[in-house]
Amino acid sequence: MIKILIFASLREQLGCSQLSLDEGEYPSSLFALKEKLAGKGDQWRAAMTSNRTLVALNQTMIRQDATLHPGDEVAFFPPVTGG
Amino acid sequence: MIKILIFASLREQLGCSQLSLDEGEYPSSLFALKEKLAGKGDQWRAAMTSNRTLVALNQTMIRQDATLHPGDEVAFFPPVTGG
Amino acid sequence: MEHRNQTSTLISVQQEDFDPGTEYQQLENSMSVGAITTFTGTVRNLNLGDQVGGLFLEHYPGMTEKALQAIVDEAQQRWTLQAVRLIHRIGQLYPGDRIVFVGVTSAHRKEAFAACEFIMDYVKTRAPFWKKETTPDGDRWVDARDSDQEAAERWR
Amino acid sequence: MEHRNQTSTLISVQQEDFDPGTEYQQLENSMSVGAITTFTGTVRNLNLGDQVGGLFLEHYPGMTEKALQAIVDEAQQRWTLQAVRLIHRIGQLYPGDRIVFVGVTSAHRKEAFAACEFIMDYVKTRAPFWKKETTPDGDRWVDARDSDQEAAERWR
Repeated sequence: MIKILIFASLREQLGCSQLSLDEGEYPSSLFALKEKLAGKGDQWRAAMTSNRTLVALNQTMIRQDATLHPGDEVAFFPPVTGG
Repeated sequence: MIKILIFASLREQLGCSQLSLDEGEYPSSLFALKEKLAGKGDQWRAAMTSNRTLVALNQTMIRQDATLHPGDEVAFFPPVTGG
Repeated sequence: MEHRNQTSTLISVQQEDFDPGTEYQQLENSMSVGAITTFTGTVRNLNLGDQVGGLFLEHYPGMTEKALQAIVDEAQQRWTLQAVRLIHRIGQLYPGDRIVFVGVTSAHRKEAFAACEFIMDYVKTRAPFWKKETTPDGDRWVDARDSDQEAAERWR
Repeated sequence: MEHRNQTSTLISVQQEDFDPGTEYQQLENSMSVGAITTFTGTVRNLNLGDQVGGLFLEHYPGMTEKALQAIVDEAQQRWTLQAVRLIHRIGQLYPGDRIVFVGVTSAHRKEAFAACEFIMDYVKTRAPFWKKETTPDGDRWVDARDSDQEAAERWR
């Protein structure tokens, strides 16, 4: 199983803050996961293809592709605005 | 009369912290004053010709020449080291 | 790098307010310093011309501390620092409230200034916090600023 | 420039110690801010490898305040600042003692950082203070550093 978290404006746009995908339900790579999620509808497609959407794998921001393993936590969020 | 002040290491080198020059004793310009003071001896010549020696006229640092007027305060000092 | 072991670091993500005077005192006590630089960010009541009534700071629990630690680690690799203190508040805040505090001590002022500004620039662009403002026209998410991105990029 | 009238400025040259926490509080109270940057310089006990037992800060009374005011004025012309606080101590100081404090508040952090560092760089090169150190080998005047000159020159 992998856990997917969504934050801030992206969470509101997608109407979803968290979802889990069981073994077999998620692809082997991060980029493939984005493609899969993009298939969930127009809003999801916009979010997953936007170059503004940031990705964190296991709580570290990542830009390149990566292999997914059971227990991974993937997060999607808009540009940060703290400080 | 003009007042001449000397600070820090320069004061110690010259063995002088302050001197006054009466009307007629001082020339009409700052650069001429430096030349006059340089004539007071080797230490004074070294101090007045060194490009490390800073000059303030009436409590404002100055690099160019200036006309001297009665009541002026001229200060000579080494590079500052506060802060 | 040996100096990294000597650096005292404290990072907090908290809803509670903090006292900059106390934080300052602890920085000063932490070691025999030379230069102490602090930055405090507070909620302004005007943003892009609208009156801001309040601010909600959402964050990504778990990643937040990790991201802040990575930023402080990088600062310690770049400069020789004695102590670093970083506090970031979360939750509901109001105009005038403190949001963030960065304190850095170093033997030299140039390093203290650079590290403090670097940490702020990276917090602004790499730590998972999001501001939602309350305005007379309703709530709105604060947009990320290009100027923050540019500020962060000059450290590369 | 209209904003200059709104800037609150306080400059002190004094033998007495100061409390950075109190100074910080007054900066924060001074106006509705956004960014507060402070710098505090303290006496290090090592300079160029020798143990420093103490430090005497000579200054040029009369010119000192004028020079500091000119530095703060220039900072206010360059950046939009809300408040500036500058304290410089004189006389006999010991390792760990505070020497100088600069506090700047502004709506934006970039301006607060720049103005604070600018003021320090200019104090280091344009304000008439001279340090004489006490070391095991006797007293000696501290030499001006090229790095301070270079730091000041980058603001031209």
